[in-house]
Order: sequence, then C-alpha cells, then structure tokens
Amino acid sequence: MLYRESGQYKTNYADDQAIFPLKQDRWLMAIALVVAFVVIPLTSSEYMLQAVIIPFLIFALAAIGLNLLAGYCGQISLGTGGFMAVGAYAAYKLATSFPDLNMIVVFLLSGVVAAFVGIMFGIPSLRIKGFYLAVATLAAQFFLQWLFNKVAWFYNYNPSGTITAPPREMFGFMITGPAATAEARYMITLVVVVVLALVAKNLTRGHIGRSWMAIRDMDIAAEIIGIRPLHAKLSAFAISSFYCGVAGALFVFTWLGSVETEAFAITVSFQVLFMVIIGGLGSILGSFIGAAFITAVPILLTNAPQFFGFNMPIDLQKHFEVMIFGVLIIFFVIVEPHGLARLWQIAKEKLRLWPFPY
Amino acid sequence: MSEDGNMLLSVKNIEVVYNHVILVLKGVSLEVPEGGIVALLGANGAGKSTTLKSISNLLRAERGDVTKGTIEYMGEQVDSLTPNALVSKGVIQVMEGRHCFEHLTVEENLLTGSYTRKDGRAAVQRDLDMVYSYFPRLVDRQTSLAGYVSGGEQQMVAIGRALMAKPKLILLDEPSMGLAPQLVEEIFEIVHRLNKDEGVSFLLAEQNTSVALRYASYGYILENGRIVMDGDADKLASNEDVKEFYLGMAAGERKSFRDVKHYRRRKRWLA
Amino acid sequence: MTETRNIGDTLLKVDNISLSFGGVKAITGVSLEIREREICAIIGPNGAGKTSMLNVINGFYHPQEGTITFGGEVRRKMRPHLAAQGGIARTFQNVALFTGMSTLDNIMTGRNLKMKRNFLWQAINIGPARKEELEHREFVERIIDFLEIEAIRKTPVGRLPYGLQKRVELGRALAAEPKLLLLDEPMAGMNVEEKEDMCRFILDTNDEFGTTIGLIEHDMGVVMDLSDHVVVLDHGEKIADGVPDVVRADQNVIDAYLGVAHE
Amino acid sequence: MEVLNAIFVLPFVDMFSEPIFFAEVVVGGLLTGVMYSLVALGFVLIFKASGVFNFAQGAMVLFAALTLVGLMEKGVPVWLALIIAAGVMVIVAVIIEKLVLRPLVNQPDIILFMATIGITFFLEGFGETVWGSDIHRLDVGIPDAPFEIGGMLLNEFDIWAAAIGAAMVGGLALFFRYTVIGRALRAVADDHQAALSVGIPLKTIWIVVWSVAGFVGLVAGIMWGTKSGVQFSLSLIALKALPVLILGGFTSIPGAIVGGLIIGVGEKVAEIYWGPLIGGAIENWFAYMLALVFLLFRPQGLFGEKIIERV
Amino acid sequence: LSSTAEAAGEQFFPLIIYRTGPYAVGGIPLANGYGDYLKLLNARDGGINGVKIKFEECETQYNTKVGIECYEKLKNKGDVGASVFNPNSTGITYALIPKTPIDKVPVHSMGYGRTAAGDGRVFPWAFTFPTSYWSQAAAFINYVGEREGGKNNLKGKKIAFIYHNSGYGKEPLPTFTKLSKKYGYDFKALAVDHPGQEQKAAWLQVRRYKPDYVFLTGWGVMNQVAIKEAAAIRFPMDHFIGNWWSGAEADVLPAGKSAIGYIAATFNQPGAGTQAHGDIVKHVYGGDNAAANKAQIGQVLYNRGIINAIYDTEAVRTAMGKYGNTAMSGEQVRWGLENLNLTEARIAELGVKGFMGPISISCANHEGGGKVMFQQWSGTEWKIVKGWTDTMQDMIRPMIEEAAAAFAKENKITPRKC
Ligand SMILES: Nc1ncnc2c1ncn2[C@@H]1O[C@H](COP(=O)(O)OP(=O)(O)OP(=O)(O)O)[C@@H](O)[C@H]1O
Ligand SMILES: Nc1ncnc2c1ncn2[C@@H]1O[C@H](COP(=O)(O)OP(=O)(O)OP(=O)(O)O)[C@@H](O)[C@H]1O
Ligand SMILES: [Mg+2]
Ligand SMILES: [Mg+2]
Repeated sequence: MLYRESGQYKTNYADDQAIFPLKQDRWLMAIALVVAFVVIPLTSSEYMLQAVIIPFLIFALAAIGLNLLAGYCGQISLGTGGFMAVGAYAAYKLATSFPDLNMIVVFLLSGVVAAFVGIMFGIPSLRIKGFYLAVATLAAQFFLQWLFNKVAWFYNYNPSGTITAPPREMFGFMITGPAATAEARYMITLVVVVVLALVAKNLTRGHIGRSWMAIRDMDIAAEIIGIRPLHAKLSAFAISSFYCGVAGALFVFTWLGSVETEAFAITVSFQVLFMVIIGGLGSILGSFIGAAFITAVPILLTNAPQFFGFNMPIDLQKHFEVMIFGVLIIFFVIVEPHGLARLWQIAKEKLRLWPFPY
Repeated sequence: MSEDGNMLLSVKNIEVVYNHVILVLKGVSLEVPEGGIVALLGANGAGKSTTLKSISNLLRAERGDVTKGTIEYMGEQVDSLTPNALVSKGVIQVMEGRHCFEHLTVEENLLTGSYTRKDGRAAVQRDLDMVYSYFPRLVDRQTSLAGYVSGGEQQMVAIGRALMAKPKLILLDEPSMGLAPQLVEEIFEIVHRLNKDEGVSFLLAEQNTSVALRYASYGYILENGRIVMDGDADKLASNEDVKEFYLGMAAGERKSFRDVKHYRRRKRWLA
Repeated sequence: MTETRNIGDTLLKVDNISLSFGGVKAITGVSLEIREREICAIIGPNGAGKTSMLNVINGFYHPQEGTITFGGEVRRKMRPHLAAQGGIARTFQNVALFTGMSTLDNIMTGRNLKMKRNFLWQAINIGPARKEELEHREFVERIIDFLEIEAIRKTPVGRLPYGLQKRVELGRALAAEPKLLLLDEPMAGMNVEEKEDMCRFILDTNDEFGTTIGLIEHDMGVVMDLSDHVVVLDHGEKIADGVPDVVRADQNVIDAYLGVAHE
Repeated sequence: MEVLNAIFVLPFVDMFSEPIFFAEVVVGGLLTGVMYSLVALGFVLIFKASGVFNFAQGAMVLFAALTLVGLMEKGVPVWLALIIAAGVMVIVAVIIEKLVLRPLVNQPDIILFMATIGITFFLEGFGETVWGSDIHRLDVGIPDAPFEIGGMLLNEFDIWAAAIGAAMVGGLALFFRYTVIGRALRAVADDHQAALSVGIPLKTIWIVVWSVAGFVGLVAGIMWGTKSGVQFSLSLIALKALPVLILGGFTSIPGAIVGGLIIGVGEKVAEIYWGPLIGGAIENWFAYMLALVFLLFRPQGLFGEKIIERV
Repeated sequence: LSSTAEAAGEQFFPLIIYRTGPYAVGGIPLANGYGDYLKLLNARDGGINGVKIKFEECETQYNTKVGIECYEKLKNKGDVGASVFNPNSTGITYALIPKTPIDKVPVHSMGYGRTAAGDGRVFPWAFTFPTSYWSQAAAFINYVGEREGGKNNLKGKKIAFIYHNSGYGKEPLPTFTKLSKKYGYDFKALAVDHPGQEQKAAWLQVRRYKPDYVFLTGWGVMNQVAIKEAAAIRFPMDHFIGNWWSGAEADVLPAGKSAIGYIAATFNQPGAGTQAHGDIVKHVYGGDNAAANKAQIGQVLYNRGIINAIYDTEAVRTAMGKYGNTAMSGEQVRWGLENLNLTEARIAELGVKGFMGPISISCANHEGGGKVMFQQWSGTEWKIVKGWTDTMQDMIRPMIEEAAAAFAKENKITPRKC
C-alpha cells in the first residue's frame, strides 16, 4: 500500500481543494520541478534541449490549449496550427514594431490576439457539433495559413514570406534570436509553460472549467441547468486559442527561430490532437505526457537503429519509424482509450490497493 | 436449485472485474431451467446487469472480464462465444436503458432483431405483426425515428426487437422501467404468454419486485455482487425481509411513502 | 394530510399549450397550474406528452401555441438557461449527468448560475475566486449530506449505479436553489427501499426549503402518497386534474392509464 | 465603393461576358468534384456503417494504388493486378478489424478516429517500405486526350472519371438501400453494443465495409494516380475530400457526390473569379468555408442523418 | 567534441535530405548523386587530399522542424564537426541561416534558399552559388526575349508564372514584377498549394489568359501534374519553361509523349557522359550498370547532387590549401567556400569537363553570379537548347544587396567590410 491517502485527513474544504491533495503527488511534483528547473539545464546537451525538450514544452502548451477546448469542452478543433500561426505572426509583428517591448508581454499579447481570432472561428460551434465541427475548423486552419502566406504585411514584406525571430534580451540574457543559448531559451519557455499550466489547472477546477465539462458531457442538460452554451463554448475557444497562440509565439521565438507558414500546416493541428488524445482528453497532465510521447517517440525511433549499431538506409528507417509510430498509437489507444494519463491513474489505484489485486 | 439435467442456463461461480480493477461480481451462481422464468432481484449496483451481460458476452464491450467461473447454456460452455453466436443459439439480451438505434425508424429497429434468422421473410413478417399486436402504440410510431419516440415507447421497441430474434432464452434487464403501470402488467403478461405458448425462458433483472415475483417461478437476490438468498418465487414473496425491503410492506400492509420520513429500518444481510 | 401544509398562490400557469413535431402532436391545448409549495404530479401513459410538457416549461421546446406564466411573468419563447435563471430546475428521464465529472463537480455545476468571479480570478485561484468557490462548496456539501451521498463525493458519476445517479441528479437540481423543481421519473428503475429514500428527499425538500415540485412518475403508490394534486395526460391532452383520490377513481384515467382501479 | 464593385459586380460581369469560358470553369469544377467524391465515398461508407471517422481513407487510397502499380511494374497484367490489389484490400480490412476495431468496440468516436490515424501511419510506412517512395506512373488504359465541344476543352479522362464515380455511387446507394446488411450497418453506426446485443456480427459487417471502402479507395487511387502518378501525396487528397464530406453529410452516399460537385464548382469559380482580387490560391480554404456556410443552415450536412437532440 | 583532431582525421559531410514523403521524387536522386560522388572520392582518391570522407544522411521529409533537428544532431559530428550543410529545402535554409554564425558551420543552398544570402557581407556563413532564383528569373526573361528576337519585343507579351505556394515558390516574384516594368510584358502569377495535385483552376486561368510563355516553379508531384495539365489544354510545350527544380526525368515521364518539347532551366549538363560518371559506375557500383541506373545516375537531379558535392569538396580542398591536409572544421570550410575558384581547367581535372560552368566566389559575392542554361525534353532525354545565359547582374545584384541590408537592419547585424 504505497500510494494511499489514508492518514491524510483534510480538515477543511480549502485543503481538499488544493491542486494536489495527496502528499505523494506533492512530492512528485516538487521533484519534477526541481528536475525541470535545475537538473535539465545543467545536464542536457544542446541537441537534447533544442530538438527534444524545448519542442516538448511548446507542444505541451499547445496541447493544454487544445485539451481545454477538446478535452474539457468537447469541441474538437483541427485549427490548432492556424491559431498557433496567429500567435507566431502576432508576436513577430509586435516584436518588430515595438522593439523595446518585454518579450513576456509580447508572448501574452500574441496569445490575446489569438484568443480573439479563436472566438471568431468558434462561433460556428454554437450550431455545428462533433466531427462536423472538427472538419469545419479546418476552415480556420487553411484560411489563416493562406492569410499569413498572402498578406505581406504580416512578414514585413520580405520576399519569401519567412519570419525570423529578432534578437531580444531579458535580465541581460539573450532569450531569442540566434545568439540566445539553448539554456536561456529553455528557461524562458519553461517558465511560461509552467505558469500557464498552473493557470489551466486552476481554470479547469473552477466554475468555468465545470461549465466546459458540462457542455462536453451533455450540452442540452447543461443548458437546461443554466449554463450558457455561448459563454462556455466561446470562452473555451478563446482560452484555448490563447494557449495555442502563446505556444505559436514560443515556437518561433524560442525554438525554430525562423519559420514560414508551412510550419503551422495542418500536420501540426493533427499532431497536437494526437498529443491530446494519446495523453488523455480532459487532463492537463495528459497533455504533457502526450506531448512527450509524440515529440520524443519519433526521435527515439530515428536514433534507435544507430544506437543499437544497425545501419539502415534512411528511407527504410523512416518507413519503419512511421509504421512503428502508427502501431504504437493503436497500441496505446487500445490499452487505455482514455489516454496515458488514465493509465497513470490506474497505476496509482493499483498501488493504493497493493499488494491486493482488487 | 438442484443439479438436475434440464437446466437451460447455468452460471457457476463467476467473478467479474471491470477495467482490471473494479471487482463487481464475487462468485455468482444461478440457473435457469428449461421453460422457466427466473427473477434476479437486488438493489441498485448489486450487479444484476453485470450478471446478464456476462451471460450474453456483452461485457467485453465495456472493458469487463469474467475472471473466474463458467457459464453453460444447454450443457455447452459459452463463455467464449461472440454475442451474435449466442443470439443465433437463442440467447438474447434486452439491455437496460433501451439502447435503441436512434437513427433507424421504429420498424427498422424491430427488423434488426431478425438479423440472425434464416427462416425467411414471411416468418419475420409474422413475428413483426405479433410484436405490433403486443405493442399497438408502436404501430402509430412505425416510421418515426426511434431517437424521437418517448422513453416508454423506446422500451417497447427494445423488447420487441429482442422478440424478433425468436429466442429461446431472453435476458431482460429492467423491462418495467419507465413503463406505465398497465403496460408493466401487459409486458409481464407477454412474458408469461411467450413462456407458456412458445416455451421461451426468461432471466429477468427487475426492481419491481412484486410483479417480478408474481410472474417468476424462482428468484435470486443479489447484493453487492453475491447471491444472498434464493428460492421459489412464492417463498421469497412471503419472506419477511423481502416483504419489507423489496415489496415495501410492513406488517402485512403497504406503507405510505409519506411515512418513510419518520422511520426507516436499514437492510442488513448477515448471511 | 395536506391540510396542515401551507400552499400558496399559483406559481406556474400553463395556458392552452400545443406542441407538435412535424405531424406528431405531442401536446394539444393543455392548461395546468402549479401552486407554490405544492407537489404536483403529472401522469399518463407512455408517449402522452409528459416529458414534452416539462421541456416546454423549461424552455427547451417552444410550443406552437399557448403561454406560460411563471412567478407572475408571462412568456412564450425563452432559452433554457433563462428559465434556469428564473428558478426552474429539473432532473431528466434518462439520467443526464455529466458522466466525466465527479459527484461533487456535478452538483457544483448546479451552482454555476450563482458563481460570478471572472476567469482571470479563477486563473490565479486566490482571493475572491477561492473564497467564492469555498462558499459554494460548503453549500454543496450540505446537499451531499442531505442526500447521504458523502461516500461517493469524489467518484466519477459514470461509474455509479443508476439509483445513485438519480440521486446525484437531484442534488444538482437542488444546488440551484430552485423555486420550481421538475422531476422526470425520479424513481424509475429503483427498488422499494430506494424509492423510499427518494420520497424522503423529495418530501424534505418540499417541507424544509418550501420548494414547489412537479413530478412525473409511473409508480402509482408514490404518486398517490406524495402529491397534492395530479394532472393526467393522454395522447397529448389533459384528461383529468385534481386531488389524488378523485383522479384515481376517474373512469377515464382508469381506462387510459391505470388499467385496473388502483387499490 | 470600388471595393464593393470589385467584389460584388465585376466577377459576375466577367462570368457573363465570357459565357463559354464560364461554362468550362463550371464543367471543370464538376469533373474535379467527382474526383473528390470518389475519395469522400470511402469515408462515407465506413462512417455510415460503423460510426468511425476513418482518417485512414487517404492512406488506403495510396496503399491500394501503390499495390496495383507495384504489381503492374513487376509485369503482372492489369486485370490480374486489379484483382490482386482488391484482394489485398480485403486482407487489410480483415487485419484492421481484428487488431484495431475489435478491441475498440463501443469506445468513443474520437478514440476510434485516433486509431484510424495510427492505421494511416502504418499503411503509409508499410506501402512505401514495400513499393518505395519514388513516383510511379500508372496507366490502366483509360484514354486521356483533350477534345473540344462548343469551344470548351474537355478531357476524355475526366469524363471517364465522372462516369465511374457515378456508377459507384449508384451501385453503393442501391446496396445500402436494398440489402439486409444495409440496415444492419446503420444500426452498428448508431450503437455498437446494442448491435451486438441483437446479434449483428460486428466482425463480418466491419470486414465487408472496410473491404468495400478499400475497393473504393482502389478506384480513387487509380483515378488520382493516373492523373498525378502514384506517390505519397496521394494520401493527402483525403484533405480535399473532407469539405465534400461535411457538406454532403457523413452518412449519405448521394451526399458525397452532390457535395463533391458543389465543392468542385464552388472552389473553381471562386478561385478564378474572386481569387485574383485577394491574391489567389484560395481554393483550399474556400472549400471549407463553403461547406461551413452550408452547415450553418444544416448542421448535419445536406443529406446527413438528423442529429437527434433530446432529453 | 571538436578541435583536438590534428591528425588527418575524417572530413564529415552531413546531408539533410528526404527520401520519403511528398517530395521524395526530387530528394532521392539528389541524395544519391551527392553521396555517390563522396563515395567516389573515398574509393578512387582515398578522400580529399588523403583525408577520408565521412558522410551521413538525415531524413526530413522536407519538413523544416525535422530539418532543424537533423542540423542539431549532425552539426558536431565527425572529428571536427560538420563541414557544410546543404539543407535541400528553402524553408530549412531560412531557419539555419541565423544559427550557422553561432555554430560556425557554413550553409550552402545551391540554387535555392534565401536569395539575399548572396551578399557575403551580411551573410558570411551562407552561400547560394552557383546562382539564385532571382538570377534564374532574369535568365528566363533573357532567354524568351532572345526567342522573340530581342528583349524589346517582349513589350505586350504575356507571361504567366505558376508557383508552389511557399517561400520557395514566391522567391522570384519581385524579380518578375520588376522586369515586367522594365520590359513591358504583362505578368500573371498563379499560386498552387502544396502538394500540387489539383491545379485545374490555375490552368483554366492560363487557358483564358492565353500567355505567350508560362514559367513554372514547382517541386515534387506538382511538376508532373502541371505538365499534364499543360498538355491537356494543348499549351505549346516549348513555351512552357520550368525552373531548375521543375525539369527532371520524373517530371516529364508521366506525361508521356505530350511532354516532348518542355523546357527547363539548369546549371549543369544532363546525361551520364562525363568521366566522373564512368568512375562512379566503376568505383562505387563495381561496374554494375544496372545498380547505377537504379540510383538514377546521369539524371538531372542526380547530376545536380554531383555538382553540389563537387562544390563542397572543392571548397574543402581549397581550405586545405590554406590550413593543411587535415580534417577541416566548419570555420575553415567557410573560408574555402569563400575562396573557391573553379576554373575550366580545374573542372576538366575533376573529370567533369563541360559539365558545369566555371565559378569563383568572393567575400562579398556568395552567389557567384552564376549563369543558367536551358534544356529541352526530347521524349527520351534532356538536351541543352540554350547555353550559358546572362542573368542581368547589374540589376539583380543591387536587389540582393538591398534585401540583405534590410535583413541586417532587422537583425542588428553590422555588415562586414569586404
Ligand atoms: N463499465 C463499468 N466500469 C466500471 N464499473 C462498472 C461498469 N459497469 C458497472 N460497474 C459497476 O458495477 C457495479 C454493478 O453494476 P450493475 O450495472 O451490474 O448493477 P445493477 O445491479 O444492474 O444495478 P441497477 O439496478 O442500477 O441497474 C456497480 O457498482 C457499478 O458501479
Ligand atoms: N423531439 C421530438 N421529435 C419528434 N417527436 C417527439 C419529440 N419529442 C417527443 N416526441 C413525441 O411526442 C410524444 C410525447 O413524448 P414524451 O416524451 O413527452 O412522452 P412521455 O409522456 O414522457 O412518455 P414516457 O412515459 O414514455 O416517457 C411521443 O409520441 C414522442 O414520440
Ligand atoms: Mg442494471
Ligand atoms: Mg417521458
């Protein structure tokens, strides 16, 4: 009985409503934070940070965004890439138009811009549901991608339409632009992601979160007990897009440094959706696990043959990688349709009963 | 019941686990004789539906597993058959909560019940007419989408649909739920008739104990995943505890629901 | 038995309502009244239009004809959430809980109408938002105590047995502190013991909070024992209206619904 | 004012001033639309029959076409290659049923959708492993020469595609309408568990439907592959089928074709008459916007099954 | 990791490429040509000046994000780090250009990428030689002008431009607009979205516009669909001209006979006729012609892979001339690239006489002002129909410098003095 709550009495509702009511969870969380803020920057190679950890964090943020919408509010969206693009281009325009603006402010403002765009594309959700809505949100995806590709103002009229993160510093460190070290970019990303993840957790536990879930689980009943679908759905779209927008801004500024609209293509939307589903719909933790899975597994698979000393032609290796990735998705979906986060929860339940099976 | 030969269905000591962690049935055994009507009684969450689903093999679709025990139908072990093989063999379940095909019309719903039948259109048509004669209300609703008909009408559709399979054994899960009183009687009359005229056997999970015991020949009482009592229907009906907890009678008289506020004896099975 | 009870003026007046779907006439010209603090039962055979009537009252269906007066306000068309704001809460025939959420959260959604802090406060979850959350939590805990579902507070409702789900649904409706509580077959699928519990909750709600209750139920024992007044629908039309003893003896009702004279 | 004129007047003036060209645009759109329908049809079949939104349809198109073209490159005659390729699609269906669908009976739609994405990856990787990523030229002997009628330039191939598309839609619509399986399929789509409980063998149903969808994929693969060569990009045409799908309704076979025609004409007309005003290449999003507009009026698409909302 | 290996060591060449995905058609021959030439050097000459070559491919599927991961993975590999990166994608090039000065590895985008990077003062670490999209556009105008009997006859002519709707496709747009003002031709740009299987709308517009020439900037499946569509509207093939990424065998073969006469730009000779090709068959494939053919030897993009490898290895050789015959670091290779001078004589020595044009790179000019040829499809092979064509450097160069200056300003770079 390693993982049990017995003996941990809550004497008031405030304690009961803490984010991590269990002592074990609090410890795990503390350890994770120490690892994230201290161990990783001290030990990770540049490749690790640049190719694995930073994208993981950024995608986790986007996945949280989509999870708020799809997992909590039940509105599946395939426009994530588009909303990320809004954030990215907004951040680029803000940063280049107001060179002295603090980058954190730039990121947040670009999230706000994305939120407004999200609300606009969320309006059809009041009438359209399920897969119809999912496909309809592709309109946002394609339209936004087209817009940023077409309207030269968004990329300051440079001939190829690529935006490049200008160098900016904070606390005396370069945090974006080519001269920013991977560690600096990692830290700034981490701070943004951790804070926003916490905010997301709070939102989902409050009445906004409950109204989203109510709409998700049974929209008619929700309306009848007094939840306004308009408010719930549009706020979900707005906040979700805010997260995606910030993720898009980070995508350019702390990860790739330079992108064209193709970087926010529909594949990104799908990727984020995979993360949410594989990780677990309606779980913030799941967003992290899913993002880790989807960003890390292909990289592991790419590097595995070499690691084990096989020398495969790269095309064959890629094909295998794609196949194995597909199989893994199916495998995990079958093992636990509710996502890896649920697997973790079941593991906890088992630990609680341990050594008894039931 | 005793171990005599003509048992249609015998469930032996099954244990069911959901999601690999939630243990719901803790060794349930029961038998349905050829041509019998057996009632399975018990409170909410006792595991009645689970028992029925493990018989019809619909458990797997809910991530449940029979981890122990065996289920025999006509002397043959059927634990590993697919639900449709069971239907072909004559075992069909009417699921709790209706489960109509919302986007099919009422008539189409009924016809899906005949999917496994091989005896030709005429026979199916005959049974369809029979179902309509049992449930005249459905005639008006023939072409409505099942998703739009009222709760009670859906219940009729679900039962009618099962009848269309011409089964030998029907597992009825809460047939009376949501039905108007006179219809409850009618449904049980139908059960009775099918049982007498066509020799169909029934295993019914039912909350409406008084009616169930009136029509059943034998009954089991399930609490918390265990059978706590069984016996002939009339014996059960005259048991004091059963009377109090399942029939709502105190000292031989029906008590008013208004009085429950003031005194309540809690059920305890100290078996 | 109703003499001592303090029944007030008309709270809800349904006037000559007609509702049809394409060719199907669900309700034709029905009028009824529910007075403050009474328990009014609506009964009738399957498909008579009972559920539809509830749906009309709380704005989910919009009748083609007729008006509804609730708390002195006349209205014809309104959105469900406005009805909820006005103080009408209900439970559903097919349990309509939010299956992905815990019992506690389900009941908390019932208080959504009363929670005002905007999302920025909730995002940081300190100060007013937290205080508000805790106040409502306390209220909800009282409901949980009242319904005796303390043990399943944190269980996801999808896993609960049917009877408990019904109870949680009642809790969710009560959380809104409604003036009018509509219950659609709250006791279907329950055994006697559970029905007794449910009756107790309904009666207590009515007594202690003075909530007016509209009740659809097929168990005649419950209907006759609990209600102050019974409305009988058949094929979308009202065929009887009155105190239980009168209704139960009405030949039309016996023919259309009861089958045999009840007791 | 000028802007309004440019948007609301000039394009129409333009259409009427060159009616033959306008007709050509419309016909071109119709023919392209049929090509979209061919892909959409596969989606509809599976959705209608199991409620699964099969994202792998595009990959199935690719895989079927790759198999066909691979065999033909190995010297197998066309007719035999066709038969074998169809056979392979049946095998694929059997495997998918056994390894993916069966364990996921009764799961939420989105989960099944995710599983089909897994299938997509697998099929893409597998097809390319076996047949390589190079572009393959596909020629099954459909004539492909331009000809002119009434000043409009058309292509024999497009006409063939339209004819085949129409024939398939007709055939499948009849299949669904007049067979017992048709009804069972719709039942399965509504409620897996209830379908099981009345004895509908999900296994058989799914194998049949996925096989048919595989076959439809093969036909779509042949048409698109002839047009653009058989190569990875073939799996991306699924994206062009999606707006068709929502416009026509997920559950309607005629919807797939009508949706295809509307989208085809809509996007071509928009691109040619309005595209130049705003920079062009608007086809992609325009198709989705057009579908969206239709959905606002009919949330279930033009011919889709009603979305039932009750409490 | 780096810097210690003063012994001969190994010269490491990374190759960011795509052998799968929608653009594999182009990526495969490119990678084969590049790799085979390096293998040839190892097998025949024992590497470059005795320094063995090590070579690793990394698969991107033409996806910028994966490309960057590849870059991070490969940049420190080998004894002294990577020699030079060829991203083989305009998107990846754009993303790498800001990073390379920090990591001190040069990036060489041969005839693609960011045209402005031709200005070595702002982009010391990026190279675009032998030519760029803007130069190519100018060469195209020169070429069609010549066919019309002089550029002045272009006045009133109509030119349509069908392009891949991406950074890559859009690059030449400013040049075309600028030149249209100068020469008075009418110009219409038509975008085609990735991956380009459906182009009906564009071609309907071509049909109505009735241009005298169509210029195509496509990649992958888009090219062959374009050629088929052109044939379907009976557009005269010899007035349909592709850029150098739109004129390979895989682009014309699917269209069969109707592709005959199609023209495309190039900066290398087609065919497998040079001595180097013979050597590759002999040393790399052990004389197995079939295997060599399977690797697409002599095809347009294969050959382009070869010249890419020639440029890069010659740059290493140039660097060795200064720093000695050991493995060259990225920084040293950069110097080699900047001082590369391939004369006709040196080209002949390499066994590729006539295969490519002479070129010399300088501190300021990273594009090399390289010229462009035009080749035509005969139905079985590509034939040069127009030799080295002038690229109007008098006009293009200032444009490049202007764009570079803008980049410098936005990114606070002080251009170096050359
Ligand atoms: N899919 C499931 N996953 C987890 N637990 C389940 C599942 N289905 C049922 N249970 C649990 O199994 C127990 C027995 O449920 P079952 O539905 O068999 O009860 P029942 O006797 O039919 O009750 P009711 O009268 O409410 O229908 C309940 O406690 C329920 O919570
Ligand atoms: N949304 C709808 N569309 C079409 N018909 C409907 C709709 N809602 C209800 N009906 C029809 O209206 C009639 C009345 O239905 P309602 O659900 O109100 O009955 P009910 O009295 O609640 O019956 P039960 O006791 O069986 O629940 C039924 O015949 C039903 O088919
Ligand atoms: Mg049950
Ligand atoms: Mg009802």
